[in-house]
Amino acid sequence: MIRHRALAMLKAVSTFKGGISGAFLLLLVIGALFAPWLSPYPYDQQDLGIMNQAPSLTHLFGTDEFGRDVLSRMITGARTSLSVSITAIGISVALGLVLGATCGYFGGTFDRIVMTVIDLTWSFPEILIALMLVAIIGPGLEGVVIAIAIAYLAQFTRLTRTQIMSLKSETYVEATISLGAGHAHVLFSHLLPNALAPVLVAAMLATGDAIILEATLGFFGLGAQPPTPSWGAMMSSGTAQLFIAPWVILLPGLAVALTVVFINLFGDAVIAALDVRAKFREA
Amino acid sequence: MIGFTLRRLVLLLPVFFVVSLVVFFIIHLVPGDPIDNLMRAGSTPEQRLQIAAKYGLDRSLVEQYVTWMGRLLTGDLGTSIIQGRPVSALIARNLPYSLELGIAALLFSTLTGIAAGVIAASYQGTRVDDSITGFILLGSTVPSFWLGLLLILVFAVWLGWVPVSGARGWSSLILPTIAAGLGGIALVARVTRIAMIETSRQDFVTLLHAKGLPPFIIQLRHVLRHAMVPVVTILSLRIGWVLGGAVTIEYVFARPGLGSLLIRALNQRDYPLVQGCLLMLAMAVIIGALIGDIVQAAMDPRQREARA
Amino acid sequence: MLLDLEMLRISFGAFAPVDQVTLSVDRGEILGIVGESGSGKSLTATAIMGLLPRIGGQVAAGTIRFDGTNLVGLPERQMRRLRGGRIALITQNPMTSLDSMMRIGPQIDQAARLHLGLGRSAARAKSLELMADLRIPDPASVYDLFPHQLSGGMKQRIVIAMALAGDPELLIADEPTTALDVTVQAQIVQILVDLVRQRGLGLILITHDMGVVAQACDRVAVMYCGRVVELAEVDALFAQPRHPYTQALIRCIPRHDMARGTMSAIPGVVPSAAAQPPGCRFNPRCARVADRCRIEIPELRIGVSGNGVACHVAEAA
Amino acid sequence: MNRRGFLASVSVVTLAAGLGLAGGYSARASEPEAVFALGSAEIGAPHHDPIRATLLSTVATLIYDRLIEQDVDQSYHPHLAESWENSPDGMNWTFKLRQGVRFHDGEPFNAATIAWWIPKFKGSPNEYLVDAVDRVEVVDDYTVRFVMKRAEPNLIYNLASSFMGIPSPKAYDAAGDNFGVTEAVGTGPFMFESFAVGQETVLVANEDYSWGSDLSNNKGAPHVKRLTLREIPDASTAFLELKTGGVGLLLGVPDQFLPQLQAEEMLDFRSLPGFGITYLAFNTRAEPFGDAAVRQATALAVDQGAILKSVFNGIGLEAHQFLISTLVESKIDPKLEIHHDLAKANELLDKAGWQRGDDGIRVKDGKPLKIKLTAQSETAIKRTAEIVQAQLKAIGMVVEIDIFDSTTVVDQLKKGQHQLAVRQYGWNNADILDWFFSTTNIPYPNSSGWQDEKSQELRNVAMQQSKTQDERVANFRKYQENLIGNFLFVPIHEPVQNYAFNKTMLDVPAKLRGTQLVQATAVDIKVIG
Amino acid sequence: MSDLLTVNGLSRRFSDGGLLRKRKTFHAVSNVSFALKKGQILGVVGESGCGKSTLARLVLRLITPSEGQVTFDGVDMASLSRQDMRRLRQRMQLVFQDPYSAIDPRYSIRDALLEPFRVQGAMPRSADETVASLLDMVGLNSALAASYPHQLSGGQKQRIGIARALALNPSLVVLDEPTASLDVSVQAQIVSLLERLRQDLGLTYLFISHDLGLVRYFCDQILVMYLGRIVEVLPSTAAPKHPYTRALLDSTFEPDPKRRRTVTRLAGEIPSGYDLPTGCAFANRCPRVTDLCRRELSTLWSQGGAHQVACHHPLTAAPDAIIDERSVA
Repeated sequence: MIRHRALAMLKAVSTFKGGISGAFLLLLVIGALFAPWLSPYPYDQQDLGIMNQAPSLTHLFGTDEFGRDVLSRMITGARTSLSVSITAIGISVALGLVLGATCGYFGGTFDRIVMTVIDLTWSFPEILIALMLVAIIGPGLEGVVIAIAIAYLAQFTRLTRTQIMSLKSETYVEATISLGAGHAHVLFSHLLPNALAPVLVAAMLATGDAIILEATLGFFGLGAQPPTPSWGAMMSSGTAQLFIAPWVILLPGLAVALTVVFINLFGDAVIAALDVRAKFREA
Repeated sequence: MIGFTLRRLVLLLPVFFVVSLVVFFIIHLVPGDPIDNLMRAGSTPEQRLQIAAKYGLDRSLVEQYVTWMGRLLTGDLGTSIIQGRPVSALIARNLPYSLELGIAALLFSTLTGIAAGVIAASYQGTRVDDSITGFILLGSTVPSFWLGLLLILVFAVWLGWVPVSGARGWSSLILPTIAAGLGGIALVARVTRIAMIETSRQDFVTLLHAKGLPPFIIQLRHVLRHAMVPVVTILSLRIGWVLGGAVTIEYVFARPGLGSLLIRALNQRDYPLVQGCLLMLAMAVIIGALIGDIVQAAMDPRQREARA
Repeated sequence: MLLDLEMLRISFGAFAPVDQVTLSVDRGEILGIVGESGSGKSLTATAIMGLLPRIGGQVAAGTIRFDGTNLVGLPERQMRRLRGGRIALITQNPMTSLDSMMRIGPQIDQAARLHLGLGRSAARAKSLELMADLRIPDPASVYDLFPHQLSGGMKQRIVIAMALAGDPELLIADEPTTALDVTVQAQIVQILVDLVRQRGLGLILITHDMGVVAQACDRVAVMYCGRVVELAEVDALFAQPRHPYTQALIRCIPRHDMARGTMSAIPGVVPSAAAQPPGCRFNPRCARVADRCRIEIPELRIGVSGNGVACHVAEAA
Repeated sequence: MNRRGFLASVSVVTLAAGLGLAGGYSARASEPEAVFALGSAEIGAPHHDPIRATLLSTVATLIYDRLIEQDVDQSYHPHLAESWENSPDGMNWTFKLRQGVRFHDGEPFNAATIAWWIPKFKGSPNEYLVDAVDRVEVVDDYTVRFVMKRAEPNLIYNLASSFMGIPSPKAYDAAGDNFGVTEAVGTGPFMFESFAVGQETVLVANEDYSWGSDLSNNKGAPHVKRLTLREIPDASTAFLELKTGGVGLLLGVPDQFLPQLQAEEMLDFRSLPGFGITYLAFNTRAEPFGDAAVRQATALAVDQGAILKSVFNGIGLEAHQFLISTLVESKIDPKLEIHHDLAKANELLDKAGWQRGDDGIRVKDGKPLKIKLTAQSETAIKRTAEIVQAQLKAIGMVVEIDIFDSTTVVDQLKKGQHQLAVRQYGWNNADILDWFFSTTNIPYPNSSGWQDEKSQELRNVAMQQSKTQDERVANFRKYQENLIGNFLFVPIHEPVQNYAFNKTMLDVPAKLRGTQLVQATAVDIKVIG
Repeated sequence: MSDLLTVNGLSRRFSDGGLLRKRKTFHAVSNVSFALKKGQILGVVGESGCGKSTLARLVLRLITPSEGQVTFDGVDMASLSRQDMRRLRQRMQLVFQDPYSAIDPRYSIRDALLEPFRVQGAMPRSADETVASLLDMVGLNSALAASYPHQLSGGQKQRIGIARALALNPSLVVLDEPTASLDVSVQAQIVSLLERLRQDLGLTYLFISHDLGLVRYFCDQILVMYLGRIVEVLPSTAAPKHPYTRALLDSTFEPDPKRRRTVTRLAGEIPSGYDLPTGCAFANRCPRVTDLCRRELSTLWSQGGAHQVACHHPLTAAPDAIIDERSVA
């Protein structure tokens, strides 16, 4: 089974779109992982003598309002933004899989109640949910992570549930039951592994959205606590900055846009390779 | 059909109750209280207590809920603590702006999204498809607050075609509509495109071609109709977003709206106002989903039957 | 001849799943195309309808002559005029062949309005008449129903009505009864046969069911792996099948009068499109295979009787 | 460019031209009109009723007149009160009212108005302003006497507050809850036309106006005949509106935008002295700030100059004591002022037993010198926090920043969950010291938890035993000197108020009068062209 | 020979609706009784929707019956605990109609064939050997063990399906239209394989099909179902006596152009399983219908030997033209 998925990945990467976007994302992840070694300067080193300097050879991406190196901050920011969105989506997917699988497999009243609540959270503007939750949970990345996780929970729950429900009627599931298998075996050996592919692809695409949501929450001053940089926090570090030192705001914005575009392209390539397009529609 | 609608409405009652519980208590989970926002230098602790008593904040939460619910059943959402005006009046004042922008953005993203989806699906796998999908994708990757500022810079400052901000007349609605709607285009286009492609693979479409119908008629009159079913689902789920999702846009374009009203109320812990806004949003969302179901049933004769 | 296919070759990129197909059908005649899945019978139908580009294929060689006009290379606009007008299609699965979101009547009307230029009420009258002809009870009320409100057999009649609405001369029925229960299948086959006899239509009946072939067809083309292996009058085919494949095919149909365990099977599997054997494509499974069969592709030679076989061994015999 | 591309671009241009025309503003050429954008702190005022308002915008000062106006130098000037007198024991205030003043609805303004007005505050959030007044006595049609519960030299300050605009009694009682929303009637130079909450208020000139205050050159009707005050929350949007002519004047410009403003040829700005202080607040009940030495070291480690330069673009003043510099009470003994002195700060910590570790972080009794700095998400405050964080590193203090929304910050302070906080207040009276440091105000607003007999005694003298203004000044100076000696706060910055306008559209007097740009200046502003 | 399987008064109803909606009940299987002897093949034939697949699942207790009793090898299945039932499943297996989705696409053939052992917690000592012998048993090359389902043809997949069903040495195999989605040439292979396995392993089959011709060829005894009820039980060589069975037989085309015939059309439509008529369900389409049929349901009554029919007016034993042909051939 692992071979099956690895093959699909290989197929995805071998396409033009998949290759380019895969390479970019790989570089990004490497950059984020090795941020402290790759950054030319410490991300929090202030030098008020060189505030808001335009990009130059010493500071490739310029400096910000405290004279900090924007490139270093962006590299470290990638770390924050990526880990926030990946953790959040990870939590969301894990919860969504459990909830969705339970609802889809057992159905009934439990299903109906959970889905009503889930639908409510789905149609509620995610920015409002996030703001509300961050207010409750408190500042810092944890709040943002949980808020994003909950904002996307509905999507994964629904997707998993639809998957499980359609898989449930597959002949091989009945075949397994007729062999004498219990619920656990059916769920964990057949249903979940088969439902996983589209959920994972959806998770990947959602990671892109989560980066944007993190940025938007940053706009409201929520999320990474200074001096920790995140792309979102950098983009929203006072809109006046747009006129004084546009690179401080534009470059992280560009990074967000590029990352999301590449995540989407890569996701498309994976969808094509796994041929799960049809399953997407059902959700 | 009527039976179906009525049944769904009756089922809303318990949902309404649960929603009211959540809506009432959730704001109390947030630290801080509204009274401090009423106090300024010079006011005394006694005044604090007076204000608390005036709004019933000195009583237990359960008691407060019962009072609130009692009033709610008579249609009274209470009075804003900070603004001192009936919550319903405040919502009524902000709602038109949210509706104006929300509907404009929804129409913009839906129509453009469907058009883009149809074209992309018709040219599936070609460069046309790729460029449409790519362009739309690009538009949806930029956070809307940021997009709003850039749009202002380009179209209002450099080109001077439209006003920078405000909510006066349709010309001031153009940029916010684009900024708020661009993200939705990608979603609608994606769903439309996939649904179109899926539908055109079905036997009945082959048979329509076999009848000699011109392809564009088949696409628009038959395939699109089927593809609209999932699109309607998405749209019905966007009702909440139409009403309260454009907070950042409202902020950047200096527009009033429910989203901003709610955020401000949230920041000031204006309990009745937050509760009122949330309840209204939640009910709108639920009713939106219901309308979506009904529209879907109306569109699809099979569902109409199944649900009758 | 109403329709004449000569050496038709259909290609999808580098693959040619259908090749060297030659067959014909005349007015008032029922030609059966029989074969197992992957034999290319449906693709042949798609090629005649000019719908190959929709699924990414094309006619790579050969001609499709309809009433003297070669359809290969005919501009799409002209092809569209024929489609649904003079040539009509009936598809396999009535459950999915109708637009589920549209009422029955207008779906039947479409072809008449498009090809015969009828107005709304004239088309409706024609549709009702057709429905009555096809023994659909209470046509006027069925006209306003939605597809899901009808049974499978009824739907297939609607599909047939749809095909007839444009007053076609040639009808292509692609497995019209496969998805139906036997009792319903019998009715539908009967209807099709009656149509041909009464209206003088040409009918190409594509099926995998030898029973249906025996019951309905005048002449039969047997296809295997994209080629016609035998073309014959129906009586001759069943009485004296010449191609080993045809022979085997007839032998593996269960009959109640056979003793259990006496049914013979064709050994092996149908080769995939990507792994066709050289020579005769049936050679790995053939009981009478000769050396020549493994190298040389046998051609379909049609004799004066109009019957023919593509087999080195059968010819030699 | 191929033909299709060309066609496309032409159609875009045509479309744009159409939009441009439609989007233009239809100014009524005959009437001079102007658009102001309210400052960010004024946004979201739900109504223009001064009595029950908690948030009131500049609009209120244009619709309503006050008895007394306060100037930049904190001096008091007559307006609807022609003169006033306080009895020697401070228990009676007598006001002579201006004659011939009429409300917008034609009702006369007289002593009866005041007698109706003051009791209206009972139970309102602004009650404290006239708390000390026991009752109002009508002496004659244009003379009133306030009989006091206690001496209150500060009453005059309160009366100059923008919450003390006087509404028309008749209209007020008739409109009920809708007063200030659907209508607002005062005696001011501008009359209420319409109000869309969160969006804009439209005012028209009161042509009958002839009772302008001392502070204005123009005592008659305002030059601007139609004035729209818009609410634009995002500073960049407001700036862009100003730049494109959508707005003529910004009531409040964030400091970060000033360099941009200066760069624009057609823009200009005027400043007024500050109205508040940005400072660090300690929680003396949370270690390590219970120790005065640590507080002092922290205070000395903060470099106000660097913050002024980087956070505030050099605009405003460094703050070295707690009150705004235009208040006389702010002139304390210079030796007591808090100035940057890193060496002394380190020395203090060394002495207090905080030893530097290898990583530069100080440790005492095995505990690292690690503190939480609470701040709110507003840009200037957040940035101040960031720079303070960097500066405190220099004395071996590790600072973690926690950003909350403003209400949560208050909640934290109230519960004493903070250690150090970046705060900002806006108040132009020395009694702010009492508000923040009186033991009666523990836990909030005295969130530093300061409890000290000496301090409280000085506070009581300043607040309750000052009979005259001069006495009051002296008492408050002493009180502040005591507080600052205990290092209860670190003054950082005193912002100035900046008002930007479009030179090609408006003529704004070179010298602004009043504590803020309000009525006094508004009536003098002219529309160009 | 003893009865391996006894079914008594088995019924299954499905309801939907409920809260706030009129409850509708679908009668999938009604009052079905039969017995299956060890080593025999019992055919169940009927058109779509007649309840034959539901019956298969009821017999295996994959669906719980609304009423009635299934006794397997002397044990009433309803009396078994969950655990015992799971163990009993080893002895009764199901082969499915659609081989294409009968194997988890993410399982290799090896994994799929070992799953029965894993599920029953009895992994064989030598997994590879077991897989190889199972593949060999159904006539497949053991090299296929490493492949995935999508790499196999339909016929090969159905062989895997059979091998998996036989892995645990069952006594009873329920075959639910095992060849319906296969080509005729492959159908012949599978049917031959099934026959060989039955002889070699002494299996008992419950064979479900819509193809009367195939059932008559393959089975010893045939149950004809119509709308959830058994209308006729006949030995495969007997002539049908129920008008429905007769109609079914008449509708089957012989692969012989000499035996063309004009179809006697059945009038009317199959009634919905939701609102069954009180009398005989076939009444509205039956050429021999009388008032009695509409009023009263006939029980199965013997026509001599094992032949039973549920009809008030069964066809007489008088030889019929079509049935005769067999003797001619």
